[in-house]
Amino acid sequence: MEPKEYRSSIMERRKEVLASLGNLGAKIYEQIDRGFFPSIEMPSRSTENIYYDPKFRQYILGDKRVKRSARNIRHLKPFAQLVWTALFSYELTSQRKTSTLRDVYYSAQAYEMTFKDQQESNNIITDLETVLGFSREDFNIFPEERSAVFGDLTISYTVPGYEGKTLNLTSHPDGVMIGPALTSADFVETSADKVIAIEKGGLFTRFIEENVHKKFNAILVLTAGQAPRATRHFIGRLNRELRLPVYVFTDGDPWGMHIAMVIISGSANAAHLRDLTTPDAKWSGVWATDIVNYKLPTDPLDEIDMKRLYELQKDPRYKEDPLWQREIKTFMKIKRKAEQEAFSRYGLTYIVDEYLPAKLEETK
Amino acid sequence: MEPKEYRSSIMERRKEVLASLGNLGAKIYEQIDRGFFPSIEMPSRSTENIYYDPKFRQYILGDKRVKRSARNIRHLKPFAQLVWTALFSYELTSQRKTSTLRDVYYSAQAYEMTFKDQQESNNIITDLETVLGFSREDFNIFPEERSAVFGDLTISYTVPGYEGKTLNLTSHPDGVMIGPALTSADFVETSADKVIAIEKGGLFTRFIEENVHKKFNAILVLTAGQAPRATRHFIGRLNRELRLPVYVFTDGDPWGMHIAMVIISGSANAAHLRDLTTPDAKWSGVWATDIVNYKLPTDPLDEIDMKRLYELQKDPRYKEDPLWQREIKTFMKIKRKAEQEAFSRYGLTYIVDEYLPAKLEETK
Amino acid sequence: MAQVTFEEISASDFFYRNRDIAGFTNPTRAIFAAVRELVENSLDAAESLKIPPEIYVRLSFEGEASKETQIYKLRVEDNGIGVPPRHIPSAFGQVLFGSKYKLKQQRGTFGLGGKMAILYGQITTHQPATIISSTGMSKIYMYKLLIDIQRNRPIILDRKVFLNKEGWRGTIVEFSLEGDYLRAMPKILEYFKQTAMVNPYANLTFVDPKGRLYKFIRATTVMPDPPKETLPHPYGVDVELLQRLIQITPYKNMLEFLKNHFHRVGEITATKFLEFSGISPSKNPKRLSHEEIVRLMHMLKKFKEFLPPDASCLSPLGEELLKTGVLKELKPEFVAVHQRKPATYAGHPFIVEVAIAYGGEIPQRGGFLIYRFANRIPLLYDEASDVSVKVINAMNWRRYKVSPDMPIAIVVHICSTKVPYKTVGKEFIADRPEVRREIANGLREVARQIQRFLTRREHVDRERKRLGVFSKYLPKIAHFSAKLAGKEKPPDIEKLLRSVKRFGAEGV
Amino acid sequence: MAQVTFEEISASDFFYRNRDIAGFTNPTRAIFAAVRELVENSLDAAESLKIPPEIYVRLSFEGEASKETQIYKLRVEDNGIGVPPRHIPSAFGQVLFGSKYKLKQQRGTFGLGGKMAILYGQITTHQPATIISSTGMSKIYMYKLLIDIQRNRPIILDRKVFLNKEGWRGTIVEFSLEGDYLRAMPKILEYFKQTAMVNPYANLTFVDPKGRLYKFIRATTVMPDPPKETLPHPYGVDVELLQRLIQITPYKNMLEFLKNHFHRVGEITATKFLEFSGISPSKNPKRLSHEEIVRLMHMLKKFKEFLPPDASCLSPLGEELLKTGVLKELKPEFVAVHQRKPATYAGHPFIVEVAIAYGGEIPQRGGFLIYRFANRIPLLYDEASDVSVKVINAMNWRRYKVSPDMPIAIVVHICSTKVPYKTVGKEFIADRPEVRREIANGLREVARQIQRFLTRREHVDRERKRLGVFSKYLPKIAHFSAKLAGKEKPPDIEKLLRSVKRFGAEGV
Repeated sequence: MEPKEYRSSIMERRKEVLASLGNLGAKIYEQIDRGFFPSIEMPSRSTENIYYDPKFRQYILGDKRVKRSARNIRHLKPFAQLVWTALFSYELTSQRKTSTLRDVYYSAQAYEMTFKDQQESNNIITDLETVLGFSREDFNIFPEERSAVFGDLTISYTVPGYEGKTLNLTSHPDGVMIGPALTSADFVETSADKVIAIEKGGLFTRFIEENVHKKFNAILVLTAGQAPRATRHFIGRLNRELRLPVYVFTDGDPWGMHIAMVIISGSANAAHLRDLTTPDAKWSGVWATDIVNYKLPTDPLDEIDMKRLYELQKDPRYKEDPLWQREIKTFMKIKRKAEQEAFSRYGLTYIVDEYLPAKLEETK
Repeated sequence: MEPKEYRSSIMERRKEVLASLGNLGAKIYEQIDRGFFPSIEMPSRSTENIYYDPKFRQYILGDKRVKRSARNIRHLKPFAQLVWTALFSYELTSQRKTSTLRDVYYSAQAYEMTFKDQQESNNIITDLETVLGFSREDFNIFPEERSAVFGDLTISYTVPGYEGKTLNLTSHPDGVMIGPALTSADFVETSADKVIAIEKGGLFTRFIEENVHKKFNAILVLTAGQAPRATRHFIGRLNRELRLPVYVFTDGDPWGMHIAMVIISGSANAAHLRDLTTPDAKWSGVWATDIVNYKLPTDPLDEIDMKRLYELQKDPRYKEDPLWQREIKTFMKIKRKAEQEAFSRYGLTYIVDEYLPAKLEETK
Repeated sequence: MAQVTFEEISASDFFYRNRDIAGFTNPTRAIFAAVRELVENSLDAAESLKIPPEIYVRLSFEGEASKETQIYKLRVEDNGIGVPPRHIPSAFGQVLFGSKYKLKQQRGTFGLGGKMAILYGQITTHQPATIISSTGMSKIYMYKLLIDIQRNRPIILDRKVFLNKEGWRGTIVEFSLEGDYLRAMPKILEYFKQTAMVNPYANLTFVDPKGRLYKFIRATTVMPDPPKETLPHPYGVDVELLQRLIQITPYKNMLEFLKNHFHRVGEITATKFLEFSGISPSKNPKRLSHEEIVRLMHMLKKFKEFLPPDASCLSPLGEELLKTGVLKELKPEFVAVHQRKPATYAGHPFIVEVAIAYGGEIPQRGGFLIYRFANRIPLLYDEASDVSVKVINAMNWRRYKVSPDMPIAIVVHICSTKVPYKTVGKEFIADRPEVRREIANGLREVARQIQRFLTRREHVDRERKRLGVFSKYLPKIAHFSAKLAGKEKPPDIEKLLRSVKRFGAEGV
Repeated sequence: MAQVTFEEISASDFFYRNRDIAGFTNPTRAIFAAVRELVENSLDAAESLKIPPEIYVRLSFEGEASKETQIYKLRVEDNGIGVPPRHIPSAFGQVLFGSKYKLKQQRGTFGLGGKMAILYGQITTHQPATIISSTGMSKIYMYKLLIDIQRNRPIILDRKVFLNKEGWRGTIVEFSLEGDYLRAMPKILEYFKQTAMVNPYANLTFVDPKGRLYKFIRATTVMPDPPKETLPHPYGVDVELLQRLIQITPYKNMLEFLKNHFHRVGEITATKFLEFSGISPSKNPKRLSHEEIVRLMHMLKKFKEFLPPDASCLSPLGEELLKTGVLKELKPEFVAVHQRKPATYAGHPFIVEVAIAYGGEIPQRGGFLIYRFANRIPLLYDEASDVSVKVINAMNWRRYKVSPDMPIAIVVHICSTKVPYKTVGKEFIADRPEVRREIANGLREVARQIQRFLTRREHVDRERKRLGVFSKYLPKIAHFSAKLAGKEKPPDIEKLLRSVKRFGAEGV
């Protein structure tokens, strides 16, 4: 562990973000001042420009670039929105305040920059991410989703009022919320030797109650469905900074499988960003083959499930490891799915006593 | 503050729950043993038997009772499910484990007591609540929703492994999750003199960042939409045990208004239970009149919103305080709604600097 | 200045110019219509003698006509009543001549179809038609005919007489026509199948141009009574008809006139009516003025006490035969049939018969299979416009536990001296309130029957399940309650289980 | 043994028995059909002289007939060509007699409607019809007629001759009939409105039984050319027609025969065809055998080089008049009209005219208003079955920026020497591929025009908005970027704003 280095890195990053935002403003100012219509170039995020990169083991953007020019009537409004969003982000970051996506949408009205809807405002924020290469959490903009963590990890806050304060993440047995404060905290110390990410809240609580963190020396992370970006970033940091292997447990269906995949290789939507992936993380279950081997209670896969399976089968991320294709084929064959809670049919502790150790061993 | 008394009350309650479950089993056993079809009586939860009680300031069940008899073919399966659920609850509570509603659904399969769906299993749990007069959280069964709390309150855990450990609820600046451990904790100490409940996560984070807890001596509770029962129970305890006044801030629409109402007077669904309400809590905003007075950005009320308003207008809970009727009428007149985040149009801190103190004063 | 010329045209010429309206719209429809018209004439010819029909139809390929159409020879043989030799040329070579202008139920109400087919064949191929017929007497007659369209008269090209050694009786019609069999095939085969359904006493054989043989064998030799000619019903008369009756009547007073020329009018009814209308019973009908005739017509329509027409002029299939036909062609698990009492619309008597069939070989298609018949003719085109379909769609089937995703076929058969077709092509039946009501009532009756069937089946299933439920759950309740109460073994439930069997019916 | 009797019936008798198929289904339809048939005859009578029609229609109440129906007197007056006195009795009292059996476009193709109306009146009221007519010469003739239905002959009850001092020309028809005007009223009024739309040169006056006056005034006196009689087109002949031509031809060789009896066949085409079909030009047509006639018919249909029929036998409304009519009756904001080139189906020439109208007084109803016409007759019943409606529903309107929630009316007018109606009642047009194609092409053309109109309107709006966008956002960009860059005041954007005005079109 090298806590010193990482503490400073969090502060350094904030400075970089501010400089980058300021430069964007300066560049536009200059173009106008010299009598040109200002324009901004950025990599295209259209589907044809998204490639799977086996080296990074995630989607990345290709060489195609788009130009947003204030000369073009169709670009004019989004261009203005982008500059405003940059300004708003600058103020947030420099004042060390956070904001939700919803706040951004409303705050724009003070500047007569009304967005048509939340979607439009979210798109512009993604544009800003793409232009500058930082993620919205770097601009202190967070979505509302909340996930949680539990285990022997001591962190040190960097948020105002808590600078330097530490907290051990076992201190609250309901789990510690992953919010802006935790995301921006530095890691101080841990005795854990692995990370277990869990899709469902019920199982997260069960694991805490059954002392999985102690019995398996693990930091438990609740993704609460598809993991929010901040949580993915947090898991990535646990993996990279603390060198902890990551095991992901999800429901046994195409959607659960994909929750694991997004933690591992990221999503196409975030092809313009790095550091959100954990390429070495493992999907440890519930696999389709587990459904068969453990004779779990199941529901039939419906049409939408099957359609999703066919999509995933063709997805380059699913071609990396033969495990994925095998499980997809098994799902297609058995046409059934099972939830994590399905193990309750063997009693509440079966999943911890039997299933978990077996799967951790199997996917080591 | 009388912490001693309340610590013991938590343990006492557990004993009562276990005795009550055991008695239920004994009663049924005896009936069968004497050659009768076993039956159970409980108050009816049908809408005709739900009354608003101005004394309790909540819905209560009337005198009508229903009988579930194993002689009746239509009652047989739910009767067996009820007895099984009682047994399962007994095991959970005595072993001090928690379980989700989903776990109950799956666990039944081990006993060939399969529920048709989650809804059926939830209904049986409500039956058990009605028969025994305890809430499912007393049986250690929790739903998945998670809300959070932040502020200067020190609690003392009663969950296994944490007995007697304390935590101050300002220790994690993202907020502390309200789960089974927190719900079953005793209160030790606080400097706060009020509770502020907030509907939206973004605003909860904003309040923490802006030090509302310090500036206003408040414990902040995030309801995350309609407050889960455990959270309503927790708010009620803050009010009753610590004698703290409660102020509720929601979106300015019929749904937000009703979030406040359910915290204050409970829901018709829980007419068979007590201790989930906080009759003296105040709805402090966003009011329809606030929308007008503060010139907030709004969306039009759609058809469903309007329908909801007409329903609420006739609801006896909304006839207690003239405030409700006035606000309903104003909504109907202006036909607009506004979110809490709408204050962002005046800058991010406006809501804390201007709106909050004004409203706390107004609804004191 | 424009000059307008006036001329008269013959009835043949009118239909020659307007053949669309008789169903000969295009080469596909034409070949279907030709087969159908001739088969129906043959069925009528056999049924009028109450002989189970034997009908043989052959279509053979003669040559290409154009890129999409071919010339076919159509031959239809029957064992019917035969046509008297002197009538053969006019019956097959003159439009608006024939045996179908009486007040009794027959298939070919317009008396036009067979001749339109021959006319269409002549127009498209210019070949004569060959007619061979015998009434079963000592001779068989053969004619080769063309139609003189401008004059509406048959042209006899050839005439032969043969000795009828074997006592053969029946008619053979053979002629060539242009058509598109490939496109018409599905409808033609469907036509035979449905015809077999409502004529379960008929043998139908069809050899198609590829030499494929389709045989529909009779399931019974029982036949419905043939329809009888009848007098007009008072509710159905108009001024023209009254005038014609007055012209021909031998009776010298109104009482006799009414008693003898109207259906179901006897001494008492006639007397009451004359009183009601203020007409003297002794008045000579020939002395009625125009105004009095008009008034008489209105009074006849207003008088409430005429008996409804009886069914003697109609020949419904009957519930037994309808059931036989449905079982034979649809092979269902269950069938309910119902025949309504005779009713009238505009003075024309009619009877509605309906059937509803469930399961078996009936496919499940997300909608009812609907079979429509009129005077035992299947109606295959323009289903959406038909009154039966409207009634079926408007019915609240859920009341009868019936839903469109069940394997259900519905048959509606209307027979009448005058089926209210909307087109000469006999494709669909007009929406008359009286007809609509009868169909709806008939359907309600069979719907109740199928509801009873479905309910009964459900009930048996339910009883079986019931005992299973007690045996499953009582032991569990005993077991769980014992554990909850901390007892070592569950209480005895044998007594309870026995009582459930004894008082088996409770709780159901 | 059963006895079958044979008899012949007259054409009147046939239609008397089957009046349903001519549209006289019930008292409501009957009164509508009667008005329509007589108005159409009157329009034809005026147009054949190219005189702007003046038509006066009066329905007057005569008395109650039954609970729901009344007796009305219908009177229709026109300023048309008049009927020569010797033809009056047959023209109004004999079915299948008249001036409508020629190859030119007329409204009443079946030559049946007017007489059916009179027949229906006679059946229901037994009153004679009164006909007054003059061709504009010195006399006016009046007849009182009944129809002898069984013999299909007029019975003349009275005949008067008047001096025509004022040179009046036209026809007046008056007779009584039973009907239900209250129910028929909406369709009758709609009929007049739509008739006025496609006959914008006509004055129509209607006085209803309550004495209410409806007047539709002409918007022009320009009239389309009246249709001419024409020879048959080679693609449309059949064996029967060839045979009739051979019978009457004075020409002794095939070349002359073809040149003189067929539409658009000249020396060159005839020679080419004879070569193509291997028939000697000098062959005497009267010597053709039956087989050769059949072959000749097939060759005529196969030969690709006949010219399409010209429109001389047709009388389309023309784009100008159609536009006038639509503007007059619908008062839209925009209208596009289009007339297709003549086309043929089964050898019958036809022309499709279409119009599409937008906005103004056209209501917005979540679907197009569809007006269907055939030979200038509005078609008001059975809209769903009509070929135009099918084509309209199948079209991809979004391609033309048109959607059903716009205030849009579509007019389709088909004129032909033989409109392919599916029923004698002239209610809807059969789905012929050739007709379908012409309608679709016509609609596409007007759709393109309305698209241009909608696009142009959009364009003007867009330009106005465009400058607004620059003036709104450029200052903001300047302001935000300055703050972000830490500058004290925003950069100057005047130059940029000027350039936007100079190069106004870019980015649009």
